[in-house]
Amino acid sequence: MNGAADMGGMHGFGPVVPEPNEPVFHADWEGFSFALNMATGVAKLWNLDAFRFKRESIPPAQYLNLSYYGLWTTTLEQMMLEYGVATPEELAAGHAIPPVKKVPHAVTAAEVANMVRCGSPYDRPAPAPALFKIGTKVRARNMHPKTHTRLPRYARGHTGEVVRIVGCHVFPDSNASNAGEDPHWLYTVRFNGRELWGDDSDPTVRVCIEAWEPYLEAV
Amino acid sequence: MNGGQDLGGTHGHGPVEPEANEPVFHAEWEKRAFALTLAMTAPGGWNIDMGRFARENRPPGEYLSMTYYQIWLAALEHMAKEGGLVSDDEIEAGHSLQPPKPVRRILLPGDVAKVLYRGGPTERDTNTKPIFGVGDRVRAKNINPLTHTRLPRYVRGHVGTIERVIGCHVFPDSNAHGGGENPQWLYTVRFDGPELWGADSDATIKVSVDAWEPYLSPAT
Amino acid sequence: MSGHEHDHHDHDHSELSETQLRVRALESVLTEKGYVDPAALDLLIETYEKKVGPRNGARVVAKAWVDPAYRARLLKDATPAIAEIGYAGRQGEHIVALENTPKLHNMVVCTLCSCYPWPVLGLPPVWYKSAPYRSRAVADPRGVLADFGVTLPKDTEIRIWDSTSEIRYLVLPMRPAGTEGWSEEKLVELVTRDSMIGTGLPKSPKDLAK
Amino acid sequence: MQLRTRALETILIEKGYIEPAAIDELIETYETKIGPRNGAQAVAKAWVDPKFRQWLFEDGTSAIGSLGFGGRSGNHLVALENTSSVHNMVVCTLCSCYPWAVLGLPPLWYKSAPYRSRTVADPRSVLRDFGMELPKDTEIRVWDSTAELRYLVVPMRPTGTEGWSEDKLAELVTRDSMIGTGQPKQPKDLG
Repeated sequence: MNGAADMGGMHGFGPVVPEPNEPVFHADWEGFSFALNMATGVAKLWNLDAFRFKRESIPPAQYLNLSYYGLWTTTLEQMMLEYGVATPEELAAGHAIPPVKKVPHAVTAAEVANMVRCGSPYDRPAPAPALFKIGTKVRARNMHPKTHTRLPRYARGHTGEVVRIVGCHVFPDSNASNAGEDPHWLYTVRFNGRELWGDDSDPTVRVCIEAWEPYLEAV
Repeated sequence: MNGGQDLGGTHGHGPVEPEANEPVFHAEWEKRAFALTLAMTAPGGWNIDMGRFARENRPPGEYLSMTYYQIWLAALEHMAKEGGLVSDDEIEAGHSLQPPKPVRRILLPGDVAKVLYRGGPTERDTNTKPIFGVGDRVRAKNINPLTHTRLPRYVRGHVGTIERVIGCHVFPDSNAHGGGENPQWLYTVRFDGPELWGADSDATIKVSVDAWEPYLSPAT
Repeated sequence: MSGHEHDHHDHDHSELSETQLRVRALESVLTEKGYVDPAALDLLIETYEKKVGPRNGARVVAKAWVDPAYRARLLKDATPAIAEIGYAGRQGEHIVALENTPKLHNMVVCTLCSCYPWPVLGLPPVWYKSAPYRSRAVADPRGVLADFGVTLPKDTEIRIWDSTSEIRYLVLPMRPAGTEGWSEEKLVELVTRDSMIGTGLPKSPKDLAK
Repeated sequence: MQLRTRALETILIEKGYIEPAAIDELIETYETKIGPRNGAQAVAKAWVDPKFRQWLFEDGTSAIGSLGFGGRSGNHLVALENTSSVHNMVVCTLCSCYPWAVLGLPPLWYKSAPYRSRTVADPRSVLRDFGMELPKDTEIRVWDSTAELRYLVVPMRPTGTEGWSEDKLAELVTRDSMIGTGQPKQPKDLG
């Protein structure tokens, strides 16, 4: 979707302001927001792409005014409602409302350690050979789905070159809508800055994105 | 600028919600903000393009969470301060603290009807000829200026057809930034929906935008 | 939550009163300095609140429905044709009239701000200036029309006019059936504001009877 | 937001989806165990050990794995080599993808709208926000990590560090130098 999350090339946000000696979390609740999202991820209540889609679906005016972990907490609330993990009454009360049906197995500290160590790989066996080779000139498709996609708007319609074949991976556009993993080949594609931003832009800039095969067409 | 104002084709803003029997203004202050903005054009000496840039030139999150006349007011304050007509401490105090700056003219009640009727035509005489004619295929240039432009992001890089040669008009990209009126030929360009939004989009849609000649190149 | 974020709904009230105070302060400063004349402000407000509004456009449309020569002049060069009836000026210096036909429906938006033909329609409604309308009209006009309860035949061509520059557009809707022999005055009653923006259709004789 | 987050935690625990100890473990892991020291070790090793360096650029994931780092947000790690003519910078325009395994959690500025919007279009101005100016003809490669790969920039080894131990070199490697928004410290910076 062309939501507020798709920020590449937007103007007006001001300077980048690095914070000296920045703490990992700026408040206790940020740490909890982070950990709750990780733990619910391990519990496989939903997939990561669906979570991302929910997060970027927050109306732009709200998205742009929420802090980073404010976004996470807001998204988690909405996911819990959508997936039936909690009711609006429970969110309002701040407690589970009886009768509480306990799930058989909670995420444990040991599983957390394992998740941190192993991650959750998204590579899958390839259903077909890769269409493009390193060096192939490709154009990012002009597409504007209202659903989740990882093809940034600024790259669409522009021509670049395949510089790496990453492998065959779960396709977020499909997975985010719970329409299956539908794995596709994933490539790194390099664009010249001027191709993306016009003749007045810095000629020394190159931008690399990762693009699944359905995002690309041969030139 | 690719700011919060350039909304064409962005998602997630929700449904359009028409208000039944909507009043012209929703609060007393909106009326005042509106009238002040119009009345200050004369003493302020700024033009419409400067005004538009003053409105759009703010963080997108701020732009999108302000109401319409809040944005007008913020832009008016900004321009009045930039022009040295008012200062922060005066707005804070709610009163004039320093003597006024001499201005060329102000809007008098007797002139309101006349000024509104005259408007602000932007067409200018020229001895140049338009490069493009009706039916020509043109590509909207891929430009991404940090300054004011009237070429929406969603048409950039796309090919359309000239459907009208409008005339030679003040060029906002210059006029907004003290670059003078720099008049340029203005065209209406029509784009097919699928050209703008991809093969999956509604094929019955055509979108027309008005584009100044510097925004366009011949499509080959 | 960190300091820079806020929840609109909670703050709407205080923000508005804060804005109210700021406007008052600015008006006082500008008046005291002699940059603005309060009587001129009142006149400006009265003009757009009471005098200029969609009735103007409705008269233009009704005249075009009954007078073929006027219709031709309007479609050829709308600015002088509209001035004939006495409407002109600010935000209407260059007006183009767009003719709806059974095969073609026109819709007007300004994706970059709020350009709108003031002399014929007055000031735009809030929805016209809102992010939902400005973002979706160019890409998903049928979805927007659905928000207004309007469904067009699938094969109707929809032309969106993104009025981001100097031209202001006035949609000339189709004359409703069953209005043969009606006076211009009576036809005016059928012409809604939204039908001249393209987000609605004119009323039908049946609607008037209600 | 604090109350809302606390409410979610309570509900999830009461329903048995998570154990409180797991939450504490997660927070502790990312607050104290995983951070840019991991990446700095890898970079320092690449500076002194040509074989490791080659391995790191050929297969970043395995090379990093050999140091004991890997897993979440580091399953497909690509190391990017800065040279005197090419400077690499990493961003995620769509959200906040970041190589957690080697750098920990991203700083606020990395997740902020200014960084996400400007880095792909005008990286030099972003570098200026960090007080950094590159030669005009240096090629800047921006890597928008919106999918599966996570990138680690391997900065150039500072001069005047000949014969230094890996541990001492690691002190020079700043987090920002591994994102591309900074340079490593110089020997004189260490005092």
